[in-house]
Amino acid sequence: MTQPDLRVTIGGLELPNPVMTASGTFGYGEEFASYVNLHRLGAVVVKGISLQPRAGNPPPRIVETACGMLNAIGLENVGVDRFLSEKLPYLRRANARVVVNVLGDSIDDYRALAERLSDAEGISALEINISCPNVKKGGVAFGTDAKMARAVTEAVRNATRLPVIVKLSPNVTDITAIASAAADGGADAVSLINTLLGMAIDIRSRRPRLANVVGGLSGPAVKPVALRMVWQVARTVSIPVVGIGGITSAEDAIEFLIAGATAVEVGTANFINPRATEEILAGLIAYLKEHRLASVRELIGSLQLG
Amino acid sequence: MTQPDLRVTIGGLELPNPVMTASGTFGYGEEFASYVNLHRLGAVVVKGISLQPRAGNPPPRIVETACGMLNAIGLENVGVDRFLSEKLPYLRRANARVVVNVLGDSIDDYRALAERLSDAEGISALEINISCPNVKKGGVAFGTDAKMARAVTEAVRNATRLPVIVKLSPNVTDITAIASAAADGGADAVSLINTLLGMAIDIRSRRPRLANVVGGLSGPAVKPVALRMVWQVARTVSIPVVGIGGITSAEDAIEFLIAGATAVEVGTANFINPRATEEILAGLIAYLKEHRLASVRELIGSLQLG
Amino acid sequence: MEHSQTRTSEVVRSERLGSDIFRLTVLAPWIAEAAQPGQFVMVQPADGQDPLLRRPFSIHQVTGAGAVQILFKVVGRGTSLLSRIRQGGQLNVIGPFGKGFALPSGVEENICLIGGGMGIAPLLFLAKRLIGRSAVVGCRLVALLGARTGSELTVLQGEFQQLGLATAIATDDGSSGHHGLVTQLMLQNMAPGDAWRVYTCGPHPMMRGVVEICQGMAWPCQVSLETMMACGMGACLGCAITNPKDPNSYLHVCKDGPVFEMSEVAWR
Amino acid sequence: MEHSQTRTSEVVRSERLGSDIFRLTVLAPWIAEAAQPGQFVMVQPADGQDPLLRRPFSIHQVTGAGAVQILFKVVGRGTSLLSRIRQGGQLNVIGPFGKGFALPSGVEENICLIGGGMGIAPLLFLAKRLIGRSAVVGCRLVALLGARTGSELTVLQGEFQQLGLATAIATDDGSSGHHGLVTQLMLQNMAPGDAWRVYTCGPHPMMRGVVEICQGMAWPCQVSLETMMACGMGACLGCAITNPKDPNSYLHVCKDGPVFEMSEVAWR
Ligand SMILES: Cc1cc2nc3c(=O)[nH]c(=O)nc-3n(C[C@H](O)[C@H](O)[C@H](O)COP(=O)(O)OP(=O)(O)OC[C@H]3O[C@@H](n4cnc5c(N)ncnc54)[C@H](O)[C@@H]3O)c2cc1C
Ligand SMILES: Cc1cc2nc3c(=O)[nH]c(=O)nc-3n(C[C@H](O)[C@H](O)[C@H](O)COP(=O)(O)OP(=O)(O)OC[C@H]3O[C@@H](n4cnc5c(N)ncnc54)[C@H](O)[C@@H]3O)c2cc1C
Ligand SMILES: Cc1cc2nc3c(=O)[nH]c(=O)nc-3n(C[C@H](O)[C@H](O)[C@H](O)COP(=O)(O)O)c2cc1C
Ligand SMILES: Cc1cc2nc3c(=O)[nH]c(=O)nc-3n(C[C@H](O)[C@H](O)[C@H](O)COP(=O)(O)O)c2cc1C
Ligand code: FES
Ligand code: FES
Repeated sequence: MTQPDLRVTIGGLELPNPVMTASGTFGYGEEFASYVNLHRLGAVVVKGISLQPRAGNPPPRIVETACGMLNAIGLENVGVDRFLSEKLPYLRRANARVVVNVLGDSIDDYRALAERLSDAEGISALEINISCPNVKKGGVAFGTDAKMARAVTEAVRNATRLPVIVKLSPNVTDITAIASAAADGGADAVSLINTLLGMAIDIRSRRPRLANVVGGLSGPAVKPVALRMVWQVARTVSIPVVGIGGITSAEDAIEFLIAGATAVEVGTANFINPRATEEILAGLIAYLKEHRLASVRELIGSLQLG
Repeated sequence: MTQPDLRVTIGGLELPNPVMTASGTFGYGEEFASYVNLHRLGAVVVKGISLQPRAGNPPPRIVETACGMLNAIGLENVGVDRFLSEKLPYLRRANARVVVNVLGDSIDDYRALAERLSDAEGISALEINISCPNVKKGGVAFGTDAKMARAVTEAVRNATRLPVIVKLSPNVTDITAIASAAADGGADAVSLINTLLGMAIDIRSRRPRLANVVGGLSGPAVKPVALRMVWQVARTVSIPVVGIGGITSAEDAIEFLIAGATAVEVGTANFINPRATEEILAGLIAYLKEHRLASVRELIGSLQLG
Repeated sequence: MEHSQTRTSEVVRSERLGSDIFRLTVLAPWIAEAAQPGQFVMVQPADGQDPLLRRPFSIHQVTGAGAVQILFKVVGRGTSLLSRIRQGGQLNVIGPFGKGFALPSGVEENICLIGGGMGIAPLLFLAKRLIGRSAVVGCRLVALLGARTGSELTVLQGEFQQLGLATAIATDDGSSGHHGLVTQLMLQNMAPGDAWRVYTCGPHPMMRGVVEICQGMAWPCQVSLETMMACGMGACLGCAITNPKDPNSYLHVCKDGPVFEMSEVAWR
Repeated sequence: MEHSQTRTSEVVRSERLGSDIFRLTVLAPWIAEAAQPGQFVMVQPADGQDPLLRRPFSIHQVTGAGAVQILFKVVGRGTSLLSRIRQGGQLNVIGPFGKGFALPSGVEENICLIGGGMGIAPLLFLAKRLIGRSAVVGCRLVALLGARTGSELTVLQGEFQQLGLATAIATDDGSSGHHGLVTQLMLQNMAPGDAWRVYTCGPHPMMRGVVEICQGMAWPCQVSLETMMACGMGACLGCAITNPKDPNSYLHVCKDGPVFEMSEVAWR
């Protein structure tokens, strides 16, 4: 049998295959270069970048939970300038397709970041992390309010020629409403889910296990919630959906594709198996062959109901 | 050292200890009687009861997930009449404190159930499951809308002399708003969390693993989310909070108490270890002794911040 | 109030009966004493939370020494973990659960046990309970066993024969016995005019085939079903199956079964 | 592009060095060849997802035959699972990661290795790399080892001595060596006027004690730190510690360390 066709398109961005990395779990790519051929991945989504460098939260920042982990990294990053001068060149040399995850405290931040990154060579798309608190609106996350989500999306949309992927927070009553708002605001795609807000307590000291008290839950534990949300959103919006959340194996990735995701991002699994992305890609190819599917696109949204 | 004082009070209901069972995971109590002394538990919360018997959803109804499970039982139950005639007598003979979890499709259903159960002997409190879809309002769950949550609570409050515990859904943007609405409506306590909405797909058949497509996620996987919500709600409302979600060990239960829960309910863990509740109680007593706490009430809400 | 045990038990024997078929013998006198053929146990494949839920297994045999046996095929993580347990290891087993096979009240019928794959497991226990009875009046006691390949049946067939049962086997690959389905053995071994009582356990399509024949011959037949189970003890309501007698309710395999009269089951 | 391995390795030896102290020897030539003292590996305690994350362990020794050793104490589920692995078992180990001990550029100093508890682990590897050097000019090479109780040190002390190091030990319970803290051994074994270079690994309070003395004596000192780690390779940013030189940034133990100059660490 010939090799199945793995290409997918996310809002004008053609990817050789649908396996991407999730922001914040793959560093700036270079960290994994001795395990994974970066060029072979669908795309590398880098750690969230802000206008100014951020130190992040005080430690402890991570704690393991049942089939998952909580993190309160606090969006530590080198800032857009150092990203462009120190991190991007490596990714370009490695011939990776680079998606830059961006974050800000205000709409102006997002707009400025989009402009700045649009001028750079070697960036394939922007992923807008709207789970951050809007400091101008009293700290309510952009991603939990449809109006704010739309406003951020519009601002970025108008500031860049790059494909815009809006990354949704799962900590909402109705994620389809936020997804629709992003689509209305001009997003080329949505990606979901970001982490679920969680907490853990040290019963000996009676203190939170994270200095930040609460943190984001990721890993296999969240997969059922993520898959449900991806399915709901894929049925609602007409733009492509990128599935994220607990993907550890090819089987997991295939579930997301069947639920309607056009591509997937692998997150926490990279920590446990730094070759997870390549192995998931290999498993996906094997599945397509076994099921005699000529193209991965036949799988996308192929869930049979009733 | 003398035995620590384990008594807690939930809205007028005094319990000998804070370890209860979670609705739907302990049958009608009798199923566990050869494993657990029902009288020794804080209370037995029975499977959700509706006015009429319900057949529930078609199979498959359950699927295992990473450190959790999805269920779409569909609220199968014997109905209030058979509950009173066939199930309650056993629990009374076993000297269990009985909390009846109730569910309806409309406010009238909830009111009628509350009236009916108030007339019966041997019921200690009602737990109002507001995660059900409101059929009169197009199927939006009562528990995802603060106004509807308040209205249900008020209706039940006015229909019964029993303590009213409102059980909250975690599938919301801001659970403190729903908790406050329940408190404003006259709830004596809130319990949380019910299950997180999730999904799983069989990649061979490309069908949902649950006939109902989506189901409720429970078990250790959800514990971090549950604990975070309990902490948020306990800081917000002045009525007692009952913590639920992934509690498997005494350590888990203690985390919820420290976060501000006055009592806990043990759910999915009963399936794995039918003696889980008694073992959690024993572990709680051991912890209180080890930490020289004379009363469990010293633990409740004792989280140290900063 | 009876106090059922939840502590772990010692594995006193671990056998490999085929490339992916294993048998564990576990010391649990409180289960062995109470067990009836057709009942099952809930087994925790490993400590920790992966996998989270217990796994149901038919009681394959009980011994006078208070041991319980399970026979299983490796199909996923839980059974794979179980297959790695060696003699001297620990296993957490609770039970017995469910409604087993109803033994015939009289002894005047011929009895046929029909097992496919791991569905053979409960039939050995059942055979032991039946031999005493049928010997009395010289009725026939037959076991028809099906498997993918012959090697999977060698040990088991021997054990049924040792008990004195006439056995016939069928294999998917024809490597041993009849090449084909175990149902095809029925008419060769069970004279249509005779009074037969049938007990069967195995893959759903196989049992449907057995039931069709039994319905045609008006032979009473009991079937043992499998569903996903979270608790095994009637609490989770996860093990529902359609109730052909009442479309407004479901049966629950762990409590109403796993053994049902063939008429109680909807055989689409 | 170098291609680091992620496949499982064979456990060629499993030892118990104390009631809850174990040592595993794992065949992983690609790690053994690249490893520097003070670097660590990330170990998956079991297949499956409980526990989910890998566990960091210092490289305790490497052998010419391509084996890597870890030495650990059972403190939770991960280490408990590791303690059950026997010779012939499999273990998934990746690495080496991190910045190890900077070896002295000259050979003219006396060197003291100070280890507490499992902090002793990386010092044996370090000692092996140092012996060649100090032998040249006859400088002193000393190991000061602390533990809860004497039996935990028997094997390890013997191995340091075999390498030719002068060793002294301290135990919390006084069952062997000095009854008290390992820091109290420093002044007995290290003449204040001499030029010493110190390498230390152990519980935070112990290392703080060592650092205080080194600062007082102006002895250079390197410390090996522990934090929670998800990835071990600089990707998760979970292993942050305060940067005393820049309050607006954090250091990352897995990449900037685990070994730091004592001046790089905030010693509250
Ligand atoms: C009453 C009863 C008695 C049983 N007796 C035996 C027996 O004697 N010997 C034997 O080998 N098997 C028996 N089974 C089936 C056995 O429970 C499953 O093979 C086992 O749970 C699979 O676990 P796993 O972790 O290896 O596989 P998983 O990875 O959990 O699943 C592998 C496959 O098995 C299916 N499966 C999982 N759990 C169940 C379940 N509870 N029931 C049916 N299918 C399931 C899954 O859908 C999947 O297709 C019995 C099941 C029931 C309900
Ligand atoms: C660079 C580095 C090198 C290490 N080298 C060794 C070594 O050579 N020998 C050895 O015995 N231990 C070493 N450790 C500590 C070892 O990683 C932990 O003991 C182990 O992860 C505990 O796993 P567990 O599942 O048994 O315990 P858990 O149940 O996860 O935790 C038990 C206790 O250990 C703490 N803990 C868990 N993970 C870590 C961690 N990554 N770092 C620090 N504390 C942790 C927890 O907070 C808890 O108090 C090292 C740690 C680091 C960061
Ligand atoms: C340590 C860590 C850091 C993360 N940092 C970011 C980030 O900077 N920007 C972002 O959008 N998501 C971030 N995420 C969320 C992941 O990209 C992903 O959405 C989430 O972890 C769920 O996927 P997973 O379960 O596969 O990890 C982070 C997650 C983890 C675990
Ligand atoms: C099989 C099953 C059935 C349930 N049925 C009900 C129910 O009838 N009413 C209700 O309020 N909650 C029901 N729940 C939710 C539990 O009471 C509990 O809120 C949830 O499972 C989280 O707790 P856990 O993680 O400890 O299981 C059910 C949960 C399960 C797993
Ligand atoms: S398996 Fe739980 S009710 Fe049957
Ligand atoms: S452990 Fe992940 S960055 Fe250090």
